[in-house]
Parts: sequence; C-alpha cells; structure tokens
Amino acid sequence: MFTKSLAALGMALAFSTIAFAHDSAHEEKTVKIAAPWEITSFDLAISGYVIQKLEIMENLVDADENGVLRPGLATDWAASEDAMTWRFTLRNNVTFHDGTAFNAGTALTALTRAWKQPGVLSKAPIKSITAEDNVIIFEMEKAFAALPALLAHATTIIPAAASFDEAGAPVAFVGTGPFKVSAYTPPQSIDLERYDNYWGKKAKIAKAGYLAAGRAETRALLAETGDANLVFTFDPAGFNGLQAVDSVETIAVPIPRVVTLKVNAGHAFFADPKARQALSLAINRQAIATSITRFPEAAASQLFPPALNSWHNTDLPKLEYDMEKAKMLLAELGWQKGEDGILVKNGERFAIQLRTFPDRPELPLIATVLQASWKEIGIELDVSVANYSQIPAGHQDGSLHVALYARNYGLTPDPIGTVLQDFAAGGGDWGAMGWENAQVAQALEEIAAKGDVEKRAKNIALVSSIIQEELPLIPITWYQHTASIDANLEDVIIDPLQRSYGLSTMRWKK
Amino acid sequence: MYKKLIAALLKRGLQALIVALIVGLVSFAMMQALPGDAAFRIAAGRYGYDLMDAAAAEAVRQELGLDRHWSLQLFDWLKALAQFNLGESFIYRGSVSEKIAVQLGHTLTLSLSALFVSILIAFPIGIYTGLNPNGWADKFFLQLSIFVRAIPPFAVGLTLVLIFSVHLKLFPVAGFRSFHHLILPAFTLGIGMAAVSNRVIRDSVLEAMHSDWQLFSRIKGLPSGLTLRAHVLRNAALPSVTYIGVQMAYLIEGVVIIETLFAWPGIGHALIHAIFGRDIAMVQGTALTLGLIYVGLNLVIDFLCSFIDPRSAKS
Amino acid sequence: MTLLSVKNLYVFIEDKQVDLLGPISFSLELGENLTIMGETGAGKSLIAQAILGSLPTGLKSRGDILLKGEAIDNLSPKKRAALWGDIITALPQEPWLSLDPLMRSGQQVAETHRYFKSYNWKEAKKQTEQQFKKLDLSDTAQKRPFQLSGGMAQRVAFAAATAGDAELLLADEPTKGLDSHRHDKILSLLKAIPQKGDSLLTITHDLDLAYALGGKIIILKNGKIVEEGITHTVLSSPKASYTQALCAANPSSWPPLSSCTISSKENILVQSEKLRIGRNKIAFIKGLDFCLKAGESLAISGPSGIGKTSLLDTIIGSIKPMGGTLTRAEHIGKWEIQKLYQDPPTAFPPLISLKDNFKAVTKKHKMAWDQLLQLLENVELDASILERRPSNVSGGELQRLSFIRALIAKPKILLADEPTSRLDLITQETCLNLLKKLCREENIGIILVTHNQHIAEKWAHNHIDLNQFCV
Amino acid sequence: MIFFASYSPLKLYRKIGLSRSIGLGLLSIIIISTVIGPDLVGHDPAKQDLLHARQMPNAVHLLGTDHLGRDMAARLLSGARLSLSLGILSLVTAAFLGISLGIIAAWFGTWTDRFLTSFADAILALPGLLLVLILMASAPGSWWLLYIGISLTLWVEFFRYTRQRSRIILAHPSVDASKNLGLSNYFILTRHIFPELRNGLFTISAFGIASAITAIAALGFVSVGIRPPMAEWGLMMTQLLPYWREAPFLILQPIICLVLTILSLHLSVGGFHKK
Repeated sequence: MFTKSLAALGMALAFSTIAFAHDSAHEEKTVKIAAPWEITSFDLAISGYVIQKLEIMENLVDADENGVLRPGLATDWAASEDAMTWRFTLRNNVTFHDGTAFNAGTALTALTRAWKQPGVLSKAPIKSITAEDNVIIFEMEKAFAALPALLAHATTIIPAAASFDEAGAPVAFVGTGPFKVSAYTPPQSIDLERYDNYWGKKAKIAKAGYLAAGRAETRALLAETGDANLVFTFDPAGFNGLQAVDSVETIAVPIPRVVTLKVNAGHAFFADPKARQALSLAINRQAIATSITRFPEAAASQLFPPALNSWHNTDLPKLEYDMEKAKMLLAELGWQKGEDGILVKNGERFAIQLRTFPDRPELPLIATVLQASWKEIGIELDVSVANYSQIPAGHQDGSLHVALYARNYGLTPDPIGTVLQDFAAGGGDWGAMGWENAQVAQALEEIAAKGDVEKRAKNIALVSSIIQEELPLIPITWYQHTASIDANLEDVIIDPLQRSYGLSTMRWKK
Repeated sequence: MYKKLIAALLKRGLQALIVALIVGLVSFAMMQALPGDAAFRIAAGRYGYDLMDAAAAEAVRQELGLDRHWSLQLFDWLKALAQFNLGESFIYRGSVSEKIAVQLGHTLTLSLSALFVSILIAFPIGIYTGLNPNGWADKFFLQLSIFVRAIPPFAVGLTLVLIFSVHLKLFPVAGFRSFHHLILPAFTLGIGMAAVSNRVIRDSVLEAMHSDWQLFSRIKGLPSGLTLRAHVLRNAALPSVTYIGVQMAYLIEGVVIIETLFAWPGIGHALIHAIFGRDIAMVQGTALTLGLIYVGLNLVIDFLCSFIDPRSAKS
Repeated sequence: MTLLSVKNLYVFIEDKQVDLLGPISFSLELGENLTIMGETGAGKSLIAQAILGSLPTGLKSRGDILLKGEAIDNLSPKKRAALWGDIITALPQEPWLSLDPLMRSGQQVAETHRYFKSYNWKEAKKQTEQQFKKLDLSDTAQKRPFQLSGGMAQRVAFAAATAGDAELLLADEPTKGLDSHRHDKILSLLKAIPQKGDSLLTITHDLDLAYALGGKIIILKNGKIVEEGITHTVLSSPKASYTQALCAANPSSWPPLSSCTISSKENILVQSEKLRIGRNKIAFIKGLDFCLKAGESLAISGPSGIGKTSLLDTIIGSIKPMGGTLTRAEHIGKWEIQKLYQDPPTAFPPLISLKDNFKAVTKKHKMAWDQLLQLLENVELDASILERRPSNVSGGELQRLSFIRALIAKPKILLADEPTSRLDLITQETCLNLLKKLCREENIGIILVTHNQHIAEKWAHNHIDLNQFCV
Repeated sequence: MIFFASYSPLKLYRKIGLSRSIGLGLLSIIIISTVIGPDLVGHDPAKQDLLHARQMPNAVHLLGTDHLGRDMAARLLSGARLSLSLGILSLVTAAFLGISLGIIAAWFGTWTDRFLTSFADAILALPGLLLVLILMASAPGSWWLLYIGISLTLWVEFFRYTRQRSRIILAHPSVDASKNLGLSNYFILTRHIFPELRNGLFTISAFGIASAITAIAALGFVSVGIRPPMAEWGLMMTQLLPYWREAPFLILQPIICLVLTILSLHLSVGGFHKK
C-alpha cells in the first residue's frame, strides 16, 4: 500500500517536468529583462523610472548614452538671451498607443502635473508653463540654463490622456514610445509589444517582458539559466560568479553614482575640517573597492566620478589612506585616548552613530568596514541599519552624526541640478550639513545660470577643489552599473545614465 | 453535524476578530513607535530617496493628516478597520484592499500547493517510519528532519533552484507565469513543513500500532494490511491533521520569505516591502489578510478533524 | 479429537532468562471447556498470550503447543497470526479499549464477517444485525464505542471475536468488575461455546464463574500447577492447601457476621434523610435514609451505573445533593473523610516512588516516619516496597498501602469504592479483613461500595441495596 | 530545578544509553566552547582583513575567513554565545509562559481554558516572524525586542502541548487522591504533572532553539536583524548566502553548528523513543 503512494509521488513529478519542456520553441523569442525595481503603481512620480527605461513613454528632450541631449518629442528648443523664457517646438503627427494624437494640450497637462508633484521640475525656478499651438513656453523666475536637461528626466515623461480616469487618478501606461504594454501584473511584471506606428525608428524585437526580482541571488540565477536575457544590478559575488558562465556576457559600466559619507559639520566633533580629513584618511578605499565591490578602479579619489566627464577634475590630489596621519590630526584637535581605547576630549567620548539602509546590499558591509577601521583610530561607531528616510529626517532635526548612502549625480544629463541641491546655501537632505561656503554657493549659481563654457569650467574646478579640501561629503567608492546580456543578443547599449534598457536598438543574432 | 458547524464557525469567527484587533493595534503602535518622522518615511517610500526631500515630506504630512493627535488617528484607524476599509496605501496611492485582492490569489495558490507537497512527502515517510520504528529509515529521516529544520527556508530554496534550475534546467528560477513556476517555491515550503510533520505522523502511527484496538483487530482475524488501512491510518490521521493546523503559522511565515526569494507576487512579498517602506496601511492590510488566511485554513482543518473523529466535537 | 495440547510450557523474560511461568501441561478437546484459576499476577494471562503468540516484547515461551496435532509454537509470526480469528480467537480483558474509537460498532463486526466469508457489505451487515439481535444489542450497530456502556462494549467485542467462527475462544478475566446482572449475561454467552462444539479456555479469579462453567480446571500458584481435574470435584473437595484457602475466601462461603450493634447515638458521623442524588440535573437516587456511627461499617450495593460513586462524592462533599439533607458531624475535620479507589495502581502518582508520596503525606499530617514503618509491619508489608514505583507493585499490596496512606490522615470516615473488585479472592479476603480490623481499632466509620451481594451481607454491620431507591 | 527534583543524578547516570552519551558529550563541548568563546581560537571576531576575505580554512584561520576577512572560527564561537543565549533565553521564557498558562488552562478549565486557547490561537494566527518583523522595524537591531518577539512565537507550542497533557493527568484518579489527602498544589505540580511532561517538553525545546535561530536568519534575510558587527549564527547564514558559489563552505558552517546543537539536545533528551 505504502509503495503505491511513493510511486504516485514520483509519477506526478515526472509528468509535470515532461509536459513543460523548458525552452518551448515559438516564433520570435521574447527578450526578458530582470531588474530590482518594482512597478508599484500607475503613478509616474513613483514608477516613471521603469516606464522610461522600457521606452513605453518618452520625454520632450532625449539624451544619448554619453549624456548629450537630442530631440525627443520636441524637435528643437531655444532660450531667450537672459535664459528667462524657454520655447520648445513639438514634433507633429505623433500618436499615442491608443491612437489619440500627441499635441501641445497633452504635453501641457503632463508637464504641469510633473511640476506640481515632487520631482526635478518642482525644484527648478519655474514661474509658469503655457502652450501656443505646437510650442510649450516656460517662464523662469531667474536665469536657468539646465531646463532642457530636467525635461529629459523620468518624472517628465508624457502620458496619454487615457492613462488617467476622470478623477485624474493614474490607471494605465499609455505613451508614445516604441513599445506598448500588452500585460501588467503589479508589482512584479509587465509585458511589452512593438508599437508599429511609432514616429521614430521601429524596434527590431517584437516582444519583451520585464520581471522585478528583489533578491540579488535570484537575479544572478535568472541570468545563468537564461530565464532572463538582460539582467541589471548584481551583487558583487553574483556578478563575479557569472564571469564563469559562457552563455552570458557580463558588463560593468561606471555611472555617476557615488557611495558617500555625509558628515554633520554642525556637530562639535566634526566642525573642524581636520576632523573630517582624519575620518577620510582612516578609510582604506582600495581595500573596500577590491574586496566588497570587486572593482578596484571604483575606489573614489574625489566626489565626482569620471562618468561625469567635465565635473571630474583630473588634477585634484587623490584622497589618501594614512592611519598615522589620521591619529595625528585627531591628537592635534585635542583628543586623547581613554583606557578603553576610545578618544576622549573634555569628558566626552568620541562615540558616534552611522545611519545607513539595507536596500543597497553593499552599504551595511561598508558601514561594518568603517566601524572596524575607525575603531583603530579610537572612534566608536554604532551602525544603525534602518529605513533610508531616517537620513533626511536626521538632517532636518540635526540629530544626524554620520550617514552612508549612494548619491546619484546622473539624475539629469547635466548634474548641476543635484549638485545645486546638495551644496548650495543651507546644504541639502542628501548633501552637505551644517557646512557653508560662499565661494561654492556663488560658483554654483553662476554655473546654473549662464551658459558660456569657459567660465563654467573654471567654476566647476573651484567647486570640486573646495569640496575635496573641506570634505562636507566624504566619497568612498564610485558605482559600477552591472548587467548581464544573453550571448545571442546584439547591439545592446547599457546606458550609464540608466535612462533606457536599449530595447529599441537590440536584436537577436541571426 | 449542524451544531458542529456553528461551534466551529463561532470559534474561528472570534479568533478572526481578535486577530483583526491585534493586527490593527500593533501596526498602529508600530507607526507611532517608528523612529524619525512618519511623513519623511512615507515620502521616501513613494518617491525614492533621489527625489525625496523635506518639501515632499511636508506635502505627505498634510495629505495624510499625520500631524493630528495620535488618539484621533487611532480612532479613524479602528473605525476604518471596522468597516473593512483598509484605507489607502501610503506609498502606492491605491486602495490597500484592491492591491491585496490582486496579490492574494498568488499567495493562496502558493500556500495550498506547499501544503499539498508537505502532505505528499510527510505522510508516506511518517507512515513507513511509524510502521518500522528504530529501523534504518526511522533513524535516517530523523537526522534528515533535524538537518532540514536547522536550515533557513531561503537556503532550502536556493539549493533546490541550484539543482533543478541551474544544473538540470527543469524549472524556471523565479517569476510566476505558469504552474511550472510554482513547483520550486511550493517544494521549498513543503519540504520545510514536511520535515516536522513527518515526525508527528510517525509518532501517531506508532501509538496507534501499540494500541489495544489494533491488537484486537488482528486477533479477531483481520490481516495486518487491512487493519492498517481500516483502523490504524484513520486513527493516526487525527493528530497529524490537527498538527497541520498548528503548522499553518510556519506556512504563513515561510510564504513571506519564499515570495521574496522567488519574486512571487504574493501578499507576503508585499508585506516585506510595506515594512521596508514603512507603509503602515499596507502592513496592516497584508498582516490582517495573512492572519485571516491562517484562520480560514484552520477552519478547514476543524471540519476535517470533526469528519475524521465525530467524538472531537463533543469533547 | 484433541484440539489443543500443551506440554511443559514455560514463559520467561528473554534478556534476564528468568522463568515467570511453567511447567504447564494440559490438553483441551473440541466441545470442552477448561478454566485456569490463580491469584492475580501469577501469570495466568501469559498462558493465553503464549498460546495465541501475542506475548509482549521481551517475553518468550518454550515448550510445545500443538493445535489439532500440529506444532504452532515454532511458526513464524505471520503464519501464527493467520490462525487468529479463524481457529483461535480471544475475548479482550478491557473490551472498551479494544474497539476502534472512530468506527461504528456494527461495522467493526461486519468487517470480520466480510473478510472471513467474503460477503459483500450488505450481506455482512445483515449477519451482524442477526448476531447483535441475539446479544440484545439491537440498536447499537450505529453507535461508536464512546457511546457504549462497559457491558455493551463487551458484547460487541464478543461478537467481533467470534465472527470468524473460531474453534477455540480464550476468555481472559471476562467477569472482572462486572455487577451480578452483567455477570450472568456473559456467563450464558461463554456456556454456549462448548455447547456449539467449540472449545473454551477461561482465565479468571472468579470462583462462582468457574463453578458455573463446569468442565475441567487448573489451579495455579506462583506460575506452577498445584491442582487440576474436574471443576466440580476440585472445588467441592479441594485437596491442595491453596485451593482450600481459595474456596474458603469466596464470600459466598463466609460465615454470617456475628451481631454486635453499637447503640449509643452521640457518635453518629453522617446521616441523611430523603437524600436525592444526581448529576447535571438528572436524579437517579431519591428518598435515601442512612446513618453511619463511629467504628461501624455500612455496605452499599447495586448494579453499576446506578450512582454509587456519586453517592460517595456527595458524602465527601465534592458534589451537592439534589434534595433531602445530608448532615456530617461537626468534629469531622477537613481531611478526615478519606477515599479508597477501585483500581489500586491509579490511586498513586505513577511516575514517582511510593516513598516520595508517603514522605509528603506523613509530612502533611505530622506523622513520624517510624510510626508509618510500624503500620506497614501490622499489614505484613516490607518497608523496601516503598522504593519501587506503583507500576511494579502488585494490586493487593498497593490496596493495603492505600489503606495505610488513608490512616495517616487519621480519618473518621473511610469511603471504599469497590476496593477489591480487581483482586483475587484470597487477596480480597485479607484486604477486607484488614480494613475491618483497622476501622475497629481506630474507631473509624466505613462505607463500602460493592456489587457483590455476599460481601455486602456478610462483611458490613448493615447493608443498603440502592435498587430500592433507584429513580 | 523542579525538573530534576524527581530524577536523582545517580539514576540519570545509570540510565545513559549510547545515544544519550553522544548527545550529552556533544552538548557539553558546545557549551564549553560557547563559554570560552573566541579566545579559544585567539582571534578577535570583529577584526577585519579585507584583502584576505573568503579564505579557505588554513593554518592561521582554522575555518577560513568570511566576506570581510574576519576569522570564521572566532565569529562562530562569539556567534554561538549570542545565538544560544538568545535561543535559550527566548526558549525559557516561552517555556515558562507556555507551561504556566497551559497548566492554568487545564487546571481551572471552562472559561479560563476557552479564553487562553482562543488567545493562543489568535497569537498563532499572527505569524511569529511577522510580529518580530513589526517589532524590529520599530526599533531596528535592538536585542531585547528580538528576544521578546521570538519568545512570543515559541510559547504557543509549549502551551498547546502542556494544556493537552495536563488535562489528561488532572483527570487521573491519583490527583483526586492526592487532593483528598491534603497534598499541596505544589506536590501535584512537581510530582504529578512535571514528570509526565518532561520528555515531551525537552523534544519541543530542542526544536524550539532551531526555530529561534532560523527565525533570526529569516529576519536577517529581510534585513531587519541584529546590528553589525555582532556575530550571530542566523545572521551569518543570511550574510554568507551570496557567496554560496565562490565559498560554499562559509554558509555551511553556521548551518552545521545549528544542526549539531539541535542533534545534541535531541540525543541527550533521549530523542529516540524506544517504544
């Protein structure tokens, strides 16, 4: 009797495997993409990133993989001399996926909505947005050269009217892009089909699928088994493991995101730049880069990575690693070693808290490394791994000591928008804290306002050298955007600015 | 039979009520107790930290009325709960119940198939080891059960994926498109549950085999096979099925972890994200639904037990 | 034709090579019945288990057992089991526990019919119905074991055991704990077996049953045969001293009680008028008047299930009477009504040593330990017995220990709920005499509940038969 | 001490069979190494050596180094201290809570029993991990909340087992006899109930520690676990998981430690029922 039930178990298993031959043949293979970011809702302010990357919706202004702006839904744009008004002329005979026409009306409603919601537009000094037959006019409160770059951002993509119900709540993803949505199962996956009357060059692949896989291990396995042909963002160990898999080609692209340490310069311990320099000297960036991120070249020598080309200042002195010098600097500031090895100054122990979060797996690891290395120079670090909202909250109420996070300067092709937020007067939630520098503030204003190249370069060099000297933010490593591509996929472009997965250009090898 | 129906329903109904109340209070307490400012957390959850800042947090504070006194918020909170209105998800800008409805189906399929797998594995092993106590199989499966119990579920999952997806290329690694995707997550959970339930089944079979009525059934002339089928299995089934009721808690926990590993779009997975993003309305909604699934599955177990042993309804 | 012949049968503990039983030799013809008697714990049940081949693990038998001339003692367990129900069958000692708790009684009998005679279910049900009618179990086929009384369970077990029409029925203590009414019922069933041409082997310590069954008898003492022969001759003129003691111990042959009334009124311990007793609103005794004086004994008898135990619970105060009055003398202290239980092993905490238990009781009632040792000597119990756990002490010794344990609390009233129904005659006699001696010496009033009319009339000063007060 | 009051050490010794002696031997090794801790190996569990991370076991590092170059043997030993203390502490609390409530429910019966059982069912309905998850999210990394949360998940199993067995024991006539003889409730507890419960409770405890530690691992999996640099077996299982391909021996070590612990508990309790 008992053997019968065992046989039944075996048979059930065998049946289920034969019936589903794994790679069932069908006409043209679907390109399956896997990435960590979920599509949680139809609200573009939240899931706009993925919709832009999947090329379902498009911006007025587009950008190529080197960050050079090019016409998108706007054929051309120009600013008045005083850069106070901008005019964007729209492309005509463009249709949305549901057949409705793309015109100034739809563009205006989309841009005003993006302006009202939190996003890059809300930070720009815009006075008004109006439309005149097929031209969109922006009136600015003060000269602002970087507006076109902002209009290339994911939160300013243009949805069709049908994407919203009468009450204005987002209910669908209908755009003008080369791919339209064939199925959407929130929050995990979305299936795409080629949109045949797309205004630009038609995509070569007919069907594509996107799967959000939260765990890095899962993504590595998806890549290895070929369940996903294009997989983004690996953990170091997973990426390293994939090198050995020949059916997959692994790529690492330096991107303008930096793992950096935010120091509260307003706090007594860190007010003096020497203290911040001491902290920086005690960080072995080379060891962290090679052992944790596995990219030795990712060790940050300054805040702005090479991927930001003009902002990367090649003649700045590199950040060194010198424990003795760090101890010497702290001694100069009057810190003496207590019995338990922790520095003490007029009765106060040098015990601080570092706040970080686990969404990016390498952050807690780097925090543990900092904890151990700072212990050697007499600083006791308590590491709190919690939700990332506790960092801006700590900035607002001044309770923050030190915070570790990854700051993205590639939000827009021209990083001035983000840099302005971080280092202008009063610092920023994700930028400097309790640190003021008139020269830097002035230089940033000028970069944002005027366009002429030669003055802009001088200002950028000034800003980067002051930051390197005073270290309001202590950079640790630069980011490498990792991806794996199925061996029989061709012309796949990995965009460092992460604006597109390159679905419209890639194709299957013959 | 009718009276038993009412008794079971009443008992489980009361339990569902207590669960709802506890979940409501705990998640509300969590919202108050979380360090830092609720508005900041929610804004961070919504817009991602590249774009989030104090202004966005302020907008959220007004929108959700987070600056009111906590007792007011608690009153609205429980009133909404009473009307089964789980409220709006802070982060996803849609009603929680709508989000859950979509994802509930996936969790139920996963839980039930995991349960089926655990029964499929645990009963044959439990019966065989129960019939031959202290034999090689008994000792082997005891060690195996201890070993599997000591491994966290995600490690079990990963091993299965390694063997069946990577090396044997039989099943997909993650996702949920077809029945095909269900097998590995269901087996991961099922094996975890079977590791314990097979020992419970073994003990009940052993006890049944040493009972007076088993001996008398043999003495009155019935061969061992017939005695096993007619008497032993049914009597052994009772404690085993009741234990499966207890194991439901393990199933619900396992679902939360396995869905994250296999990118399975169930409410367990949504719960993890809700807790990460501190989306309290979603936390409460998913926790409540998971709790009610547990209560529902236990109601099924109650009927199964009263069907097997009518006496249990009386005692 | 000899159905069963047993030669030099021994039963021994396998790893310690200690003989528990033997040598036993006897033979049994078809249509004949044989009774095996002896004190409890002498290993009588082991003989039946040896013949069946169902000895508990750790015990083995040697010597030859021939069934219709062929040896079955060396058969493989599987072949031995094939004989069960077909040729040899057995009536279980605890019928209530031997029925599958989840299956309807009728079905448990029908499945045997179906297996042996390969009927279909309909036919098997019909057969069972007929069998139940004969055993006046007409409407119990649908009931499950927990809905049956002790007697009904026994008859269902009987029906199931004999469904296979086996030629030899082994009955192990069939009348243990039965009241007289059910005693006669099972007796008639057992007598029918030899009349039908099959053979019956009964193991009992009930002398009246042995006498009623007739046939041949074997008397066992310490696992050895002390006397054997035709039942009537052996029991009417026993030769072996042990058999003589056994016959003398039978309550029916006790001398009537010499009358010694205790007149004075003032030491009345407990009295009742028009007492109504029942549980959860159903009264089953009403209008009961009785009175108990110090040093006096009162016997209460009646069929099982009539409410004897509820009466004792009312006297001790754990349940309230439903009507009438029950007055206890004020001077009776909190612990001064003590209870003695029917099944001695269940009266002691099973997992600790007796010494542990007695230490606590003596400490509670402030009795010196050597005073307790003195009490043990009076009842010829060796102090070393206290080191053991209740499970490995004989029923008789345990009952005497429970008397002593009750005395530690210096009780004024003792309530004994069928204390000796599970003991063999000799142990029963010694225990009851000891009980009376202790009560007289300590001037304790005792109420003895029994279903044995002889004991009730010949042991106690006065006797109440609850049948008259039954609702 | 109640447990052993009725079981003198001499009898315990005579009773040791082969499986029990292996179990107790293993258990004593684990306890001794936990007490001595990292200085048994002479490495500081928090000292990092990034350039020599994920090393195979070698002369210097007996069990190799983890992903930050810290000595695995030292981390396992100091992890043992935290895991076992957390496991045992939450187990003892859960046992105390579960057993006392179980006995109370069995002893008083009727409405207390019904209330406690439905309360236990309600707690069971709220999956333990979820409870701990919510608690931990509000105070990340706090050791106490983790301990409370895990005890809350474990106590129900003790409660159900104790209540069910106690009901059977209390219905036994020997308890009625003891009560009639005026013996105290303490006697009934220690002489009637505990000897009966002991073996069953040991088995539940053995598996209880396993579920406590795997719960911490699960918490680590969803990044809500203990703060760095504390070493803990459950957390190590999660942290070393990504390296399953390049250094599989790393993740196996905490798992094997846990298996040995449970096995030793199981064996020393006489896990093999000799029915």
